[in-house]
Amino acid sequence: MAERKISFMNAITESMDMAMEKDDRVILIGTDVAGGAEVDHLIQDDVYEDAFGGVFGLSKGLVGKYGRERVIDTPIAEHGYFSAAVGAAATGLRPISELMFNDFIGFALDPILNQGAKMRYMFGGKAKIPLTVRTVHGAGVGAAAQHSQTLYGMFGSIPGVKVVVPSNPYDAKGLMLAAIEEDNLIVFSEDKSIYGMKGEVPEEYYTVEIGKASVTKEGKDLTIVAIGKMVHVALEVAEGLEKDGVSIEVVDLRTVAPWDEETVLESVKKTGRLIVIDEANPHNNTATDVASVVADKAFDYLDGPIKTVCAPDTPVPFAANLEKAYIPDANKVLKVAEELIFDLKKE
Amino acid sequence: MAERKISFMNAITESMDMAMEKDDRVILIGTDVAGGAEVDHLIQDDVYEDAFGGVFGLSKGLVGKYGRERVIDTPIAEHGYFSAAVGAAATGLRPISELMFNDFIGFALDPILNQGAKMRYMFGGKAKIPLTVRTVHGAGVGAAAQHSQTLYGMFGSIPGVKVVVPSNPYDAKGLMLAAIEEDNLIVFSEDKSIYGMKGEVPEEYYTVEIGKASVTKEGKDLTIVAIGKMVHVALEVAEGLEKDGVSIEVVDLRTVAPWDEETVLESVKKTGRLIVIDEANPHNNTATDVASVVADKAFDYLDGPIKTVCAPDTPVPFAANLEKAYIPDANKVLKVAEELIFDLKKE
Amino acid sequence: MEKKTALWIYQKMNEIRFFEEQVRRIFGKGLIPGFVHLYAGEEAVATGVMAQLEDSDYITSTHRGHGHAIAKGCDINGMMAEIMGKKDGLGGGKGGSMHVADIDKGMLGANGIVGGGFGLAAGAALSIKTLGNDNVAVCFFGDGASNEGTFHEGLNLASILDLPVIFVCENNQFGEGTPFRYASASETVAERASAYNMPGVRVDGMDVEAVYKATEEAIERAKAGKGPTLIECDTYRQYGHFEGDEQKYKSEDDPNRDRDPIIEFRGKAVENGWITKEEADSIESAAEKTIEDAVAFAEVSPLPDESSLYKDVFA
Amino acid sequence: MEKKTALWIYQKMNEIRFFEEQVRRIFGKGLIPGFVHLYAGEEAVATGVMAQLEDSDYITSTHRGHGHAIAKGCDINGMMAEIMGKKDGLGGGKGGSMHVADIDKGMLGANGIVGGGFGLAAGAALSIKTLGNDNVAVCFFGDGASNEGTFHEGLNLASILDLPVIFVCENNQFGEGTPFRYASASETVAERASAYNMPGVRVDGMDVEAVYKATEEAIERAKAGKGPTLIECDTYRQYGHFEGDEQKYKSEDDPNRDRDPIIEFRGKAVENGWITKEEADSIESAAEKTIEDAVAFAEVSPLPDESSLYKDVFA
Ligand SMILES: Cc1ncc(C[n+]2csc(CCOP(=O)(O)OP(=O)(O)O)c2C)c(N)n1
Ligand SMILES: Cc1ncc(C[n+]2csc(CCOP(=O)(O)OP(=O)(O)O)c2C)c(N)n1
Ligand SMILES: [Mg+2]
Ligand SMILES: [Mg+2]
Repeated sequence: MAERKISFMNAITESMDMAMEKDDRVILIGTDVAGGAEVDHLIQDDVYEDAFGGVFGLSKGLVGKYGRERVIDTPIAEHGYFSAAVGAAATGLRPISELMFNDFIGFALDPILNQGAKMRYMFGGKAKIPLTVRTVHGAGVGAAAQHSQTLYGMFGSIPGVKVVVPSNPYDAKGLMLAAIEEDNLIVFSEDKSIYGMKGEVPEEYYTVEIGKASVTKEGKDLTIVAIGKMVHVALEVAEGLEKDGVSIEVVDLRTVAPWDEETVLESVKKTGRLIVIDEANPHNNTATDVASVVADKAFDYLDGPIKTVCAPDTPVPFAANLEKAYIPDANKVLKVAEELIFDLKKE
Repeated sequence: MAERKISFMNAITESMDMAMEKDDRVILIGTDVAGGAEVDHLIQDDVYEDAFGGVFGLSKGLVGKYGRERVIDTPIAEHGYFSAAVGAAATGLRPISELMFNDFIGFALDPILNQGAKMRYMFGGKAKIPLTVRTVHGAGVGAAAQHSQTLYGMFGSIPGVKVVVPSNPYDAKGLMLAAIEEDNLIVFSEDKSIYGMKGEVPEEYYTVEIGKASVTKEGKDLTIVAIGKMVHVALEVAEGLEKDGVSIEVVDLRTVAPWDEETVLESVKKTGRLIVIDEANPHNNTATDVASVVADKAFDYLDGPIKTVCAPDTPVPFAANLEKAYIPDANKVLKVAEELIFDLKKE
Repeated sequence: MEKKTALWIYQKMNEIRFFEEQVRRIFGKGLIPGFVHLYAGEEAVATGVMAQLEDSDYITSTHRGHGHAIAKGCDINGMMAEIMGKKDGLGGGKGGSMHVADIDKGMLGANGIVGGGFGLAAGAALSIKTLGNDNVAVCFFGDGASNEGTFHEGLNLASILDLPVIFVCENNQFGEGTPFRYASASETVAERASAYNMPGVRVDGMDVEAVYKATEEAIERAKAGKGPTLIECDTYRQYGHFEGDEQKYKSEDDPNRDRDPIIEFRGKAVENGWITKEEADSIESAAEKTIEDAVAFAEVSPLPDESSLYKDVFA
Repeated sequence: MEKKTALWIYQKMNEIRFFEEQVRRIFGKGLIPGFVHLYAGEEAVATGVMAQLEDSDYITSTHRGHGHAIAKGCDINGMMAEIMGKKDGLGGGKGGSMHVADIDKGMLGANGIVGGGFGLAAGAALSIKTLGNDNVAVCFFGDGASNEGTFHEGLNLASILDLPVIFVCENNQFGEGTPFRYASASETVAERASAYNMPGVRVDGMDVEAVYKATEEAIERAKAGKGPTLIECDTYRQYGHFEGDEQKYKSEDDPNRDRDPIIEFRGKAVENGWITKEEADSIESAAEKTIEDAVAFAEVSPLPDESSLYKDVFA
């Protein structure tokens, strides 16, 4: 049987659909997750048509299938509905709450930082917060400084929050289903610029383990750890360097908090060299976190400096050429890799 | 002339007072920065007595001196008044805006993340945001999970924000005056558990350069980079190890974003060994950031793994014994240092 | 009011008051880390509301949460141990005064974040509605919290979704050291309800019966699917914002300053024949004893195991 | 209305409309990165308000900000270049459509964050008040933004401090695809003003004169130290939320759907003798030309230097 190929965004839609089908307690809440609430001509025989189905269209059709009781359009009031999602999660529902762009976290941080992430701990283990926060990060679509940030690292700094960043349709579906199954607060962060990317996705229900990185490509000379869209940059670099006889191992982190130390350390111990690619701004991000752990726990195995390739320490610029220069790409990684590869060729 | 000794908190009070005295455009805004607004018996001959002067008393007396037009009590509405502070800064005032506990950032992040930090960039250099955000971090006073976090690393991850964390009264005064002089958004984060610490503070107006670390103690075998209160832990460790014949260099980062790469790299190049102490939770924080830069730029000088000593990846617990176990201290640093010292003794 | 209800209310009022007096005493002795916000003086609100609730109803509370927790039926020994940071505390000593909680009792937690409860309560009500339960959620909040944006978002959301939630404002005239009349552009909190198309009632928060009745109506409305109600209870706190507060902002002529809701209720209850004097006396001494026992329990409870530091971050 | 004012208004209305039509056209050709939110249909609000303002007054704007920027006097060539991401843009191409700004003109920026302007405008008004200037700040916001907590916080703060600020709601009936009547528990935005002890007026936002007059009163009040006013302008957007929106949520019988504020104003202005037909015609063609020139200007403007990526993070 030929594997079915669907897009990254369709994989996510399908996973939400399956989770809602499977468990009545799963609800979806957010601004315009359906759209068109109370618009007469969008209601026919008690079935709802959506006006948006999410601004990116990822929840299209869900309100038709599950109704407005479970696909809840909210006022533009992120703090309010995120905090409602936490309250609902603590009392028996399993919400998926959508933050339209991760940049809007400035309006919804407390329900995550101080409530959802800490209730279980503060209450001595007596609360469960089965909440999946779906959000969208990343530059590349000309959306400028307030709609293009990469903030999963900020979420990842908070104890009590798990953060998942899928790089391909298969993982997106499996990680989303795993996230919804978990009794924890999980931020599921999607790179909007790869929504159209297609890949093989089984039709059935399956999960991908949260907390486990995947070795996308094996190699022996240099490890590139990458996150989300950056995995494809890593693969492009790997392909290029392979021609020069350098063998690259690509590790897709998949879960950025808590990330899979074991897989990363194992890879670096084998290759002795590490580059981490992260589209986040360069400080206090996942890349630096990975680098610091490796610099501690695999130091004796290192044959060269640890390199990180991130966005510069600036907001995301609007102009097309500047935005392109802002995002890490294969050229930038190759440039940074030179120092390591140079060492390599000397050996 | 004998130098005057005053407390960490008095140094901050004095610096705000001097800045307000010097420049009419400096205002202080926050919840209960004075307290007792419109309470008749606290007004005598048009002079105001404060009820709190800040919950920690750091702005005591300022409303009496500068009046309620410049020392502004706000409703409990952090987003509102932070965003007002940004608007005021963009239009001619130089506000000091107080976030009572850094933990409340969940109610005030957007004015920093998306407005204050980005306006200048988005507007092509045509805005100045001379705003000083005073806030308070740190565990150690039994204030539990929502009043004890160490979040300066989160602020530090945002381009367009400078973050200052003073470790002693002298720096507190000089850094605060420098912050208020700057035309940028500066987060000034104070560790509440060292408010009482005394130190020499000149009476006159002076500034300490933002962005410059200080080498608190010179040494040649091991560098300890530390932040805020952790500098004193570093000094304690240094003293202890000195007896074993190990010479420690202590670098007080002072500014955590953007931090002083030059001073840190120079020190590590000299000593070949590094420990970074940071009370923040262990991931995506300043310690890991420092470690990652050193693992890249000073790799060839390193004689051993880079160690970080941070709080565990948990919320701050309430119980006294647990809270004590949570905070990095000299014992924990010594334990971690062992591996490095061991190498050292071999030499 | 039924005798049973009056007895329950009087018991809980006394338990709360004695609890707070003891907390004050042992805090003064340095046995409690951090800071405590006492509920003394506001007992009529928690008990008046909770007399209408069942275990399966939810509440969200505030930094001043001891009274809510006791009235909602949280174990008093466990509360005292929690506040002292002991192993037998409701949260294993990991939360403390500001995070007393017991989800099984429908108590979703005291909250160190002012204005943190509006959405949480709306969310609990969303669970009730979605799961088809016949319950309500109650959100307690202060006058100061009414100026947080979360008030606006929570009330609006609850109203448009017709959620079974009741917003109970404890207007004790101050948020820390800032008078409500300065901080709020509206004269009352209740009048803001109209902006959310819900009833807003202002009651004498020193009068349990008034609170009790207003709550009854609000619950009826909520359970009939008509959505939320805002109840503002006019009250006063006996002590400072936190222990140690000089209270310079308080005035001789603050309304409610010289009232005590417990004394008032005792008078009314005896007068109306709900409770006899003897019953009242014995409730008082029993409550005092209950709290003394709780202190004794908490004092001998050990500190939590150090390993618990790392536990309960994730399920 | 004075002739001068009417001429100015009619010119700006036309410039805005032609601007948006051109933006729509070139966006369709793929010459503009990202997304654009068009102001077409709402011209009466920006021009009616701005006809009362001076350069030294401040405004905060929204994601739908082109109209505000033009009416506030921002350079139109610089705007078009900015929206196309060019070097000669007002922000050097680094901000784009959602971040058009010119602080020297008192335009504190379009804003990608819904509800981001309430506090900023209050802050600008705080500057005005503290520095003793005779100006006002105006905050434009949408019906959708009125449900953000920042609305509550901003209006309350401005009111208790008597700040010279005017909150102008552009109620175009929708926030993205969600009808205002669903999202808001209150029937109008204006009625919420009472919760902040300020006047709340609702005007026909398709009628420049109505907007103009309401603004005049609000400015008088603000400058007299009496504090803020909330003005709700009932309007409608001609196109989708952003370009590319299917607009499935719009109905045949949406109020204002078939009205055009520019045509209405032309009729009224000619009828009242404020403007002659000839003047109107020539304003229209001049405006069309101005915008065509702006497109030509922007098209030949180069992309920003790559080095500018790293500039202007700090002063
Ligand atoms: C978001 C947030 N802002 C500020 C504080 C600090 N704070 C704690 S209690 C309090 C006053 C609350 O006043 P009110 O809501 O009236 O409750 P009361 O203390 O009077 O019961 C403040 C400002 C906080 N805990 N959380
Ligand atoms: C804080 C925040 N939440 C959500 C959005 C996404 N968003 C952009 S415009 C918009 C609708 C705004 O509606 P309204 O305020 O009525 O303005 P209009 O678009 O109708 O002019 C939304 C939800 C955003 N930009 N910022
Ligand atoms: Mg109060
Ligand atoms: Mg709208």
